[in-house]
Amino acid sequence: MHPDHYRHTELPPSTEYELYFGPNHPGIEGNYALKARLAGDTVVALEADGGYLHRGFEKLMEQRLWIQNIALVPRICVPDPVPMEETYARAVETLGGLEVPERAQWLRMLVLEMSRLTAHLFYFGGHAATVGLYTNMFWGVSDRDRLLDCFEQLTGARVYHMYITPGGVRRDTPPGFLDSLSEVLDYVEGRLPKFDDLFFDNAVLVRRATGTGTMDQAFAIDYGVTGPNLRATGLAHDLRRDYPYLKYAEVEFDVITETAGDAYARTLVRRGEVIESLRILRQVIDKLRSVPGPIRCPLPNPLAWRIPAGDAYTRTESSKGELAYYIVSDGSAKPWRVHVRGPSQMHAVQTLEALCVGARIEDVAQIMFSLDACPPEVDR
Amino acid sequence: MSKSLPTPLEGVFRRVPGVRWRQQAERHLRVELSEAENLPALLALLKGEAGYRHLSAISCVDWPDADEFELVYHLDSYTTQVLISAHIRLPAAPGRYVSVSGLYRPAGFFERDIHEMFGVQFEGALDLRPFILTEWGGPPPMRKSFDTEGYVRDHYQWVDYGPEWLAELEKRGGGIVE
Amino acid sequence: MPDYPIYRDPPEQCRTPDAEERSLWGRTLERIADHCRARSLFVLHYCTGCGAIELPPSMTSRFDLERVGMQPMVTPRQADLLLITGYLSVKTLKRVILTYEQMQGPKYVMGFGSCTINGGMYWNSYATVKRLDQYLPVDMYIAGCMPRPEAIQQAFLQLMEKIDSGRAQNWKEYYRRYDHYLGEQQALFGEQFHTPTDVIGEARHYSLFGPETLGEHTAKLAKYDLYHPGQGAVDALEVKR
Amino acid sequence: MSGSLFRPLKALGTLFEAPITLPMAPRPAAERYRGFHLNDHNKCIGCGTCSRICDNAAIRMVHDPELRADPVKGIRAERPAIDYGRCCWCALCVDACPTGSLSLSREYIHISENLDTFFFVPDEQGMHGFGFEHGWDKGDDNDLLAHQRQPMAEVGTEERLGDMREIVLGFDPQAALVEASRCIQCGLCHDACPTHMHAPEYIRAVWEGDFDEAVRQIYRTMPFGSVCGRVCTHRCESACSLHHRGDPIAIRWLKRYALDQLSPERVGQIASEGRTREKSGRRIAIIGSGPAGLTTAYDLAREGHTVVVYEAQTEPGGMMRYGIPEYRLPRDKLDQDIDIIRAQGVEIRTGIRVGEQVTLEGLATEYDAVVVAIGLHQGRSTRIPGSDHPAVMRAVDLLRTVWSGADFEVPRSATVIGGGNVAMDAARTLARLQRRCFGEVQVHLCALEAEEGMLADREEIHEAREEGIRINPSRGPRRCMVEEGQLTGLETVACLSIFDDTGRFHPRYDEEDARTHPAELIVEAVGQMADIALLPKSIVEQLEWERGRLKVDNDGATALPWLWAAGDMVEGPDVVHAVAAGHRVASSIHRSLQNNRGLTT
Amino acid sequence: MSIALQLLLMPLAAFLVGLAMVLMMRKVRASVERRIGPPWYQPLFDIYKLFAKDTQISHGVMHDVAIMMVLGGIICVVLFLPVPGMSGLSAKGDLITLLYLMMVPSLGMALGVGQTANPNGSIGIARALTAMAGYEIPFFICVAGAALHYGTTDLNQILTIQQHGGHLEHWGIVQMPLLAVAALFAVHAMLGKEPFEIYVAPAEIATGPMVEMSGKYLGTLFVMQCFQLFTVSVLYTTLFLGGGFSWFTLLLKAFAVVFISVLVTNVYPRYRTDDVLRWQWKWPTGIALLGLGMVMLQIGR
Repeated sequence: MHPDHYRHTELPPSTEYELYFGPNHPGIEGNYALKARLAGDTVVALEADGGYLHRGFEKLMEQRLWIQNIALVPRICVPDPVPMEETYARAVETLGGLEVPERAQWLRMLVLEMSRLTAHLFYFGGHAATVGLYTNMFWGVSDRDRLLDCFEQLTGARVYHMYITPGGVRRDTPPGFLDSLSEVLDYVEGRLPKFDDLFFDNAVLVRRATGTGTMDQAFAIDYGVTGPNLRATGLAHDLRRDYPYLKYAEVEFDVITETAGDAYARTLVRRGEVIESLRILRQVIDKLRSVPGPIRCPLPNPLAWRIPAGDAYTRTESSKGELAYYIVSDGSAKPWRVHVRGPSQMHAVQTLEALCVGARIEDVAQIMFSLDACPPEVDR
Repeated sequence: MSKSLPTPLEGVFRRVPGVRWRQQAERHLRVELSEAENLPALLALLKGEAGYRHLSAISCVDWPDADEFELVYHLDSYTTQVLISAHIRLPAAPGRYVSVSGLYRPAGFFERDIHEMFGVQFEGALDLRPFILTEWGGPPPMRKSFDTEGYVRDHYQWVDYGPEWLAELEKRGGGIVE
Repeated sequence: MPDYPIYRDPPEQCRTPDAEERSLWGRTLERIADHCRARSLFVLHYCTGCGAIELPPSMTSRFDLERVGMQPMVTPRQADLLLITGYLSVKTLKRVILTYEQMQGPKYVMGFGSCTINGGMYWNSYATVKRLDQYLPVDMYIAGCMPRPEAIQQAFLQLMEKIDSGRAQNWKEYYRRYDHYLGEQQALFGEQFHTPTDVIGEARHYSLFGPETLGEHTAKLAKYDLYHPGQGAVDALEVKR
Repeated sequence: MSGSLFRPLKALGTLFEAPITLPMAPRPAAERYRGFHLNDHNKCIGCGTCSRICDNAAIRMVHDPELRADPVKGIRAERPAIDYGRCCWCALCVDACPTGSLSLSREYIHISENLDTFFFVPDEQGMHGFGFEHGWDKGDDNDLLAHQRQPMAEVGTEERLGDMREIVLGFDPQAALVEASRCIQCGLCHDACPTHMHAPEYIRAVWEGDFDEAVRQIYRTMPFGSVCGRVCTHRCESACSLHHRGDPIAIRWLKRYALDQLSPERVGQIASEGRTREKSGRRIAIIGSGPAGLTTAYDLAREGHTVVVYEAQTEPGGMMRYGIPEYRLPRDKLDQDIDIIRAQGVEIRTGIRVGEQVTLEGLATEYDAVVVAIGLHQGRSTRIPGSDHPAVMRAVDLLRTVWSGADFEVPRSATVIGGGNVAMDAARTLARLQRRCFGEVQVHLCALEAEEGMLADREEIHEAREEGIRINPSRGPRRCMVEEGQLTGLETVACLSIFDDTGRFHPRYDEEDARTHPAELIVEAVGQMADIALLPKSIVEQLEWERGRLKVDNDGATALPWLWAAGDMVEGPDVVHAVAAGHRVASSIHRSLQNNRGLTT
Repeated sequence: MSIALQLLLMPLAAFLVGLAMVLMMRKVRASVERRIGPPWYQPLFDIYKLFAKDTQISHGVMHDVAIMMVLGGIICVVLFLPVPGMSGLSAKGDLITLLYLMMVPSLGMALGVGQTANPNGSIGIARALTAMAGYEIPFFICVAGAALHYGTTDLNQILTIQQHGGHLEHWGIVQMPLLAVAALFAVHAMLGKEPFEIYVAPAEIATGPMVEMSGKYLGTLFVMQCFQLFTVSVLYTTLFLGGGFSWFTLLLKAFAVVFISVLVTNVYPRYRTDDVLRWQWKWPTGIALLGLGMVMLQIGR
């Protein structure tokens, strides 16, 4: 049909025009929007528009018991949920003075690194898809799925594990789990050369990603950039090494850095982290074979569990960067205030806005994905 | 109180009046400022002299009983590697403070967020337009005075299930226990 | 377990297709069309919530939905199936409604997970809507938080069955009961809310006009002079084109 | 780095590989998958913990009248219904389920256009009756409930034997807090309690540190909080849902703890809240100042009626004062409770025995209503040879003698016949007296029942043994041995069984296995009965009787319109039942008075 | 065969072959991605479904006209392309006519998309025209070279020359290998495949020209894709692979051309717009110029 109500609007002639990216746009990671002002193909200004995934987590958490919140937190960042659980649990433990048993600490590291692997594999796919290399996405997502199977065995769910609880973890490993996980890790490691062929060493990708969204170290620090994005500018800062939590001080791993600070460097850092994660995971598996013990410290009745008044700020190195929770307790059964500081809050708004200025329109999506911005983390 | 304060910090804390600090956790200092207006000076000194170039977050806490907002600035240094949380308190009315986004760029996001969620005004902030709650008509939702459940009840509907088994049960005198 | 048993709605719970007067030729074409529609579902590449995370696995190699003819499509114009993958914040809902109206009929809506049914995890959140069916006619719901790819797959298969048998006619409800849907939108977004799509005009054009297409809520559109500049009365909507 | 234009072509090798796509059929889920709920209805007690732990208010309890309900055992005819429009499959409900009846299955597909199908009551067959296996269920490692009771400090055996001090010391604040925190607020205790105490509410108040509120909740139904906090038979604890997999909450001790935290004055203030100040002008007489009588008096006085309690003994309290040993119930605590009742305007006239100083007929004319709550103060006898000897006493008499402070010659050796709590009280009282007089204990206790069948509480038996009492289970008394007019001992034979095949009391003995227990005093603790001498014959004839007990209706009303009866004489010995009966009688009287119905002439 | 019948059959055959090519494209892609891929009827069902949409949105008269231009243009191309047994209108026009006609769909798209007023569409069409500027130059050089080599622009004659004697040595690819290679690159870009797929680019401009297309409009584009695959591959076969004696050999060769293209497309990301131009003007154009030079040398000899 021909809708005859369309009112034709004459716009003043301009060399600049506006283009909406999202929220419904395949070049946007998640439900997020960008409003670009373009001159020709070049972005003159970019404005991020979030809130499409806002659920009011911080308010919801104030209304739920300490234990109930373990079900809520993983949903804040869907592709990498475990660091959310870990950071929350550690904050509660700090406030409540709970001691996490050793085995539980190793188990937590296990799921944390598994989660990092899944997030990075997902990321490779996402980054490749923004430049039209869908094959890599199909490979990455399916290989990630093998790890999700392991998650399912261990935690009973593929995506929302809700496995880490303040004081430890919810269940011990099922029989045979460590062996099947080792197999999957070998598989993932065996797949890496194939990803190299297809993706990392692909001349077209190198051409597109090199020099895209470049930031130098000073810019990165100024804009609060953290995680792999910061390491891609040459600063070897990793909370796992610099502020070690759990048993990270007892495992060997390298902090991967690159110096170029562009989309390609960021991808390479993540590739390196996949290898380091595999290395950590193998050490953790060895430990788990020998370290016995309880997997949770005794907890009070979940319905009547009060945490002493106080505040705690805990930080975790998630796959995307520095993830922090600021939790205030007034001594009651529910948190008084929870503030979630997701790394993407820095990456997806000001940094993205700044990096896109002067970029070509075809690179906006790539820049966003190369920052591995996670919109639900921004919106909460 | 721990005695081992990294050298640059000692000097910084001495130069800002009303600073009280204590070790909150391992490599985590809790700093309280009795006068809120001294905070920018403290931040400037920390950034300039102690290498605190990373503003990790600004958290806001509503204390309705005291009629105050607490602002917590979490700072980290890539060299000293001691986390600092600086606490200040503002009267809830008028709920105004100065922006530190000139000093720390990330403050731009956090101040915008706090303005949106708590209604705190930051003078000189980069951008205080709504970001998340662009479609929002209610009061700042993170304030303790905001009644979420009441709001939800007024604006949305839940399903009123009527499955067959429930109808049968009600016929027999049973039903949902409220 | 050799065969994984799967629950299906008893057929009487589904609506029967409208008994339309059509020639045999027309009916045959429609029958083939339904078959093709079922086997060629273009999914809108838009994920509203957490469900975004289980959709890539469903669409990619391991569960490969192209096997049954499904492909992601980038814009609402091209898509047949709108997936509401989880919670809808009010802000997103507005975009979803715009998107839905841009899609061309027959179009289908599928609700993923608890959040679309009764609010799910966010049942007491100030920011998300609790019931999807208040705002859009929904064809199918999947239980889960999140539903696994297999569940998603089965849901698509069941939706295909439904389309193939001509029972997936819910999209017409949006036209027939537009007043109701507009009312819900206005309750949330304010009385002056309107979308650029002329739903009423389309309803008339495609003979999808129903007794509830117009009502007290659509009357407000005329009052706000949205559809017919200059005419401005509710009667204007009744003017035969 | 510039990459290679040709290496990507190596990826085309997958053209020669088989696809990794899985078959269309859904895969079976992992062993501990969190799918749809399963619930074993035989194990489920309808406590509703799942619905309270649920994040999302996704679980609602539904009442099904066809299910078995048993408040005493702590079973409600309710089962959880799950709303899959809310559920997030976190399995906290499973982890928190006190019985372990709830679990999640490996079934994960439910697709429907009908919203009503997303709300259902799970059973063992699962959502669609396909009988999927258990996924995430109650393992050893994921239980969220604390199953161990906080230890209760007690006075050591040596110290406590020397005097009558209270054995149980009560919780310290930390232990009380932890114990209170274990409560999952299911309210099964409330259902099981004869007087329906608001235990979940006061436990919660204790946990919150709000003792005013705790006492307020206790006084809603219980004017004898301090007493019941010590000697209650705690049916609540047997019904406690935590009892299925661990120790029940120490509900009794928490009640005691709450009351001990406040000064008697503050307790009195709280108890007086909500009392009617206007006088109704009605007068009620209550015979007996035990828990039943005083509870009736308390309730009626709070309603503004004039209440006079007649007590034969010199002090009020009935069995609480003259039956329960002081080491279990310190008298100052009893006095505290009674003082608060007095403060409501109840007048207690002690030392007045109805039938002697005043008559029932007299009361009937003077008052608008009369309540008989005279308890069971007459002991039963074994009637074995020699039981008429003066040194053979009934336990109630012994206890009354001792606790009223009357003269009593402590025997060097004593034997108690009976295996109930009264027998224990008698034996342990004697043990203390012997210890004080002679420095050693020589008390035997002969129970007809075998050890495991003994009616006394386990801890009573345990503590009695600690105190040096020799407990002889399965001994049937044969005769009291009297030499030269002096009682020397009790001869018992082994008891093989107590009941015959039809369940009637008919003990069988092994006459060969006879034994003698030395005894200067023999105490018979084999049951009590009411002393109904106060009732004139004319009235006795107008009343209905059943097996020697006065028959009353649910509200305690007798066949006479002005006469009510309550307490042990109606229901058997138990403080909390007596309190419950007191409430019922009081409200019945109050109703009758309001309706001006069936009162005395 | 009467010309009227040919005019009916040629588009039909082209359409069916095109459908099969689309299917192959999707199957190969699935295989590279390690999955099964669509069933055989999928391309047909997609098109039928799109045409059976109940509601359609048109953005104006130009939008409607343009879409007919797209379809009409591409059908015309088919009619001018000789296939075994049917020469259609090829006698009435030559290679030059064909090349002009092949641009009609793109221009039609440009007109139609312009009216949808969607910036993504406009950017897309701008990119499509830019890409055209990229690949048309080497392609024209190749065609010119071939025309020079064969000494004619008549496609039927070109076919006859190559099929002379039935030997490989007369094929364009043997005679003019450099031009054939350059033309293959250009054909790849013409089909809009990665790394030269710049005008659909879902992640960048949301499928560009197709962004506002729905129902029949999108269906028409799908049909056009079938025709396009057919025409481009058959044209290449005609120019360089000796055409086909029979439908069997023609299809074999045409499918091979498409196959190479779809293989490559799945393992490369897309270039930026300027890179596409740079690449096309550097490599294929350079090779084509070299090839042209060789052809000239051959002729001169």
